[in-house]
Amino acid sequence: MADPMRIRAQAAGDKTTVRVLMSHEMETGQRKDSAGKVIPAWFIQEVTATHNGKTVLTADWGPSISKNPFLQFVVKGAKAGDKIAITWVDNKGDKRTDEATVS
Amino acid sequence: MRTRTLIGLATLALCTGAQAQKSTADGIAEYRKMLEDGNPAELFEAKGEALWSQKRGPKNASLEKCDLGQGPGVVKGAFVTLPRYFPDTQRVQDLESRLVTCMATLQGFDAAEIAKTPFGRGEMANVTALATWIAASSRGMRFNLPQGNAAERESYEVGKRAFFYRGGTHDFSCASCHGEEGKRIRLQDLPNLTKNPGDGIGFAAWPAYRVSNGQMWSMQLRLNDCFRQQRFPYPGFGSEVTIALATYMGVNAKGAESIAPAIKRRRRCK
Amino acid sequence: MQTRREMLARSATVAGLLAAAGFLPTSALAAWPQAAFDAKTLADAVKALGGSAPVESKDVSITGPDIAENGAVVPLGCATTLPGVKRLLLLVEKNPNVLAAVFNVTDAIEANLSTRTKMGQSSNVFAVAMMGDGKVLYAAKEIKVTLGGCGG
Amino acid sequence: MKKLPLLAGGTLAAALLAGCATGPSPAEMDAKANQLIKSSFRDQGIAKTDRLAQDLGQSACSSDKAPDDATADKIMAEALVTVKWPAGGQFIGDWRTGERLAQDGRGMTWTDNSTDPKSNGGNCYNCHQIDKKEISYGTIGPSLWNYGKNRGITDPAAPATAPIVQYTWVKLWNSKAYSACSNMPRFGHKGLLDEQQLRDIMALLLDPKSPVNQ
Repeated sequence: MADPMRIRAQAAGDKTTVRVLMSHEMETGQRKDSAGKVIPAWFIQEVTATHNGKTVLTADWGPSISKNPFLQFVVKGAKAGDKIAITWVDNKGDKRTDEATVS
Repeated sequence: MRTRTLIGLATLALCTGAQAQKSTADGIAEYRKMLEDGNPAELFEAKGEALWSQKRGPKNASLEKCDLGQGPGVVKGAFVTLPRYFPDTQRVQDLESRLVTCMATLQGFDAAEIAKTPFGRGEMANVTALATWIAASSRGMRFNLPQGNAAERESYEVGKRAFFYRGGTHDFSCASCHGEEGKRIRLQDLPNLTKNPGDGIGFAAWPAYRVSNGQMWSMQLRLNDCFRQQRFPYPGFGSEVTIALATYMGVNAKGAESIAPAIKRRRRCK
Repeated sequence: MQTRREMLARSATVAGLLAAAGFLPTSALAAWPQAAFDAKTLADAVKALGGSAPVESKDVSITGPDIAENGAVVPLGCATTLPGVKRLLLLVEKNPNVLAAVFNVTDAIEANLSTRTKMGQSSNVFAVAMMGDGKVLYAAKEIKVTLGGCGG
Repeated sequence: MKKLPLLAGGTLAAALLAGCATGPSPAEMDAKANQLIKSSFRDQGIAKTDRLAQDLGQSACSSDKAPDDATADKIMAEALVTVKWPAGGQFIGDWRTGERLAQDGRGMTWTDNSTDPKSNGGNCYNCHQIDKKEISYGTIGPSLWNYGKNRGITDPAAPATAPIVQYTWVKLWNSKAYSACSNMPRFGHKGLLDEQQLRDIMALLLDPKSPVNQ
């Protein structure tokens, strides 16, 4: 199973900045191993962010997002104690969801 | 030293059009600053923290009773006092070899088997994650390795000799690159590790996340790759020389602030 | 000083719980836009996403370093001050496939997102805003990827 | 150096564990360190543990103190006689190949497959500035920009330039001939680069047409 994400969600006024680190290889499918064999593509394709259960952002990613991806966005109206959840799904169908409380 | 104020990502969004011409050094400093917020080392920290309290291994036990030198279970402050002498094993141990001892005695893992595992795989990857979290728990603290025990003083003396030991096809020692002030390999600044090189530099920066390959590098792996580039044979994981070198660098770094786990941006030598 | 660790909001693992409760919003996602991610140019990628010809605009901004020491990790941001944006895109002109990310923006977030991308070489990068009224606006910036040294 | 009475092995260990103030002598520490260095490494690929065996030039330069003058002289004299001159007195090769070798830092590690010099680079830019167009250069060694020009070389084959040409060849073949504890690898002596590769690096430094001498 995939390793956990790190989600930081910090409120300032009526805005909450969310910073996410995801644990993923993000293999492009264009690299070769030492034996010259192509390493198959393996990358996060879809990312969803929710605020107290309501979807606020969806994203489609390609393999050129860096390994162990970083994502930052700002949620309007979120306040301390609210829940921010992030879900990713990769091209092999693996998925992972983690949740953080706004501080 | 550069005194120019670094621009954060958010501010940058407002003033892209008005950016003046910057020097290469300023440009690179700006790039480094951008990467500091959101160091993927945090992912390994989180993994290590979870592993510490998780019941695992043949004995289905956690590591919460592991003694890193500050008493059983005490994590904060341990990193900046390692390597040190441990009475139970009767040897000086660095963080990683001590973790393997705890995994063997508390959880029932085979220590020799872990030591043989390549970096980044299996239980060795878990040792690195644990070391990352334990290092992070001492972030901002200053190095202060104990030297009260004769074995600790001997470790320092062995480490010093290993640091200057020339060998291999190229006659290199650690000191060939890290024995003088203000030297570089290509564009890479080389810390002088025969003294305190400053806060967060050299010994005080590892474990570190390397953006070039997206890997978390522990001090044992850092030393391993130094020896590879020195054209030496392969140092055993947790071997006497690697621990003695860590003692030498750690004692020399007395007073330096730990920033580990750091983020390193360099490409590897080709 | 408080350590950065202590400031972090703890991200609890709730994958199983959310999935069991039927909260995983995967059904809300459209299929991954394969054709757009196969595109070799900015215009083709936008076209594959159903957009019209992109027009350069000062109301869209692209952020990133002037120089990236390591092309494996290049921080990029895209933003617009205009209301009514539906999608923000990030693209790297000289990558084998230009499109890096598509962000489907809602009113609940600001139209300002950042991530990190790989860059094989020095290149232009683009931020594109696909607007609700069908307009497609973009901004460009050049980023140099240095060869760097070794060690460290 | 302070001489302390020798302790038997068992007593030494006991004294250490007891935290006794009497430590081992520096010479005993040297012996102990050497033994621990030998036992800490293993063979991996082409990098075998015999690489830890030191010759005089390595062992005498393995501390923070320089060797005494007599030892240094001995190292330099022994190094000088190892130098093999190039076949046919041909010192100068192709500076383009030399530049490529100077850029290449590969070879002889445990992740390399062959010890054949043909698979090695010269590592030069890691430590030296050479062609000014390359901004990514190291500073462990001196700048070699205008190396030949600064020494007045207009024709490397002219008899008048022989001392400089020969000096440079010796420096590349076995740097210890001129500096007992030089940081520079002994490229010829240790078989890191072959004769033709050394000629090409000679050309990079000495050929008036080389970008180094513009």
